[in-house]
Amino acid sequence: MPLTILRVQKEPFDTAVETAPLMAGRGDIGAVVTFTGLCRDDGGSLAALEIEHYPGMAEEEIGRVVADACARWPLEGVLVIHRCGVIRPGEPIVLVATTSLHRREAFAAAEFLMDYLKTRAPFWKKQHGDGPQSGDWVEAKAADDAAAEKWGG
Amino acid sequence: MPLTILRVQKEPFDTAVETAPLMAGRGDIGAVVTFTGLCRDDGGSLAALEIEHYPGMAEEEIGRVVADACARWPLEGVLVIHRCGVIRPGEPIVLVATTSLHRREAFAAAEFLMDYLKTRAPFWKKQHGDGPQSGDWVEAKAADDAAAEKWGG
Amino acid sequence: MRALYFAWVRERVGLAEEEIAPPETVKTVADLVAWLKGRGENYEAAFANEMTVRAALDRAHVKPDALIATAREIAFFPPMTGG
Amino acid sequence: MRALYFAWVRERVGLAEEEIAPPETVKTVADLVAWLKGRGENYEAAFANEMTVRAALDRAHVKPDALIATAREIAFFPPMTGG
Repeated sequence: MPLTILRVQKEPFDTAVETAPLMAGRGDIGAVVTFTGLCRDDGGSLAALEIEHYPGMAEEEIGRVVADACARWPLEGVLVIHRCGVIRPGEPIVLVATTSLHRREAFAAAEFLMDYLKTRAPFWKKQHGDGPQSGDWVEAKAADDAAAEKWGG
Repeated sequence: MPLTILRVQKEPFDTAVETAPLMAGRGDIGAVVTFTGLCRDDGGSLAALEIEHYPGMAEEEIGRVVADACARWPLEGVLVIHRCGVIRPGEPIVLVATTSLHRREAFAAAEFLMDYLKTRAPFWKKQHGDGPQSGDWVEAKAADDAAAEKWGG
Repeated sequence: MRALYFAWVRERVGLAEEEIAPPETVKTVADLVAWLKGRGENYEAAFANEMTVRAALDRAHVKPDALIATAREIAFFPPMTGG
Repeated sequence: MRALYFAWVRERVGLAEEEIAPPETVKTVADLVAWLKGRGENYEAAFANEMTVRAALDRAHVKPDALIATAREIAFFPPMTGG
């Protein structure tokens, strides 16, 4: 069984600290892929994102997506940390890390995890700032649905 | 022009320190992908890898591969650090990081960079240890050629 | 059963959660949406575009034709925008 | 011109680099390999499987039919195994 670390938290995270357990004491891991999703400032008009989530289901759904990835690729470790609450531009929102013996599966699994988390994990972003979109909820993108669908089943 | 940081060095590297300049002062970056290639211990029989490179050409070839990636995807930053010399199991060999507004291109470019570096950058690995392969040069893999060829052109 | 509302569904309903007791004729998620819409303008507004609102039964995504059966918790929310 | 050898090509030739002065009849990389093989058993061993040895002219990958022309540096090495 791959080592899995899954968490929803308000606080920012330190990528090096969080990913260290995936490598600790291991001599067989050849590849580590990380994805960090950052809050963009939308040209300066965004002051903050407010991320609402469904406590309980968010963790469970991330777990299901991770289990799906582990069934598809021979992974040694998977880490998913998703933040909630108020996030300022430049701050990280989500961290996904995958480890494996070879690079192909670590890359594929990290991208798969992001595509699936985007469309399946119960998180919603509201925009705050001085732009015309302030107060609006971010709309789901058809491109994200298409990205998730390309993995099949 | 994307910010590019390219280096060949003997010393280990700190991923957080190295990737920080790609994000510094930027509010428009939404995605950061990193790939770290680690030295595997081959079940305990490998004591070290000795990485030989072609000084001058290694840097130039990495530069060409990075320029190729920048021509294919709208990237904001690219980092490539490749180590040379003696590397112990568990230590990092190569770090690739890409930043972009959206995740798709950061993932694609990072994977492309690794596939191309594997087959084009002039580095060669020799194995040292107590296994039957000690003293042998690592052989190029057909799978790596196939991986590079799938990107076309 | 417990009903939870998130994001703009929550804002339009005006509640984060509530206890509901739908009649026995309410069998599916779609039935429940129809029943909720009859409870007031706020629900009408939240479910105006039923195709857009997603549902989860006991914390797992479901389609409108899913049977509610013995589920203890149902949640309604817009398409997810995390990551 | 300067000739450089890397990895097992270097080990078989027994040199990391040397100055070479091929005759005018040596036009291509393949010509140069043939000429080097005539210089001794070490070169013969290094280029025994010519298809496997790669070449770079002035630090850029080239095919065996590439013209040497005015290149100042040629390198021979096995397929790359970095990354």
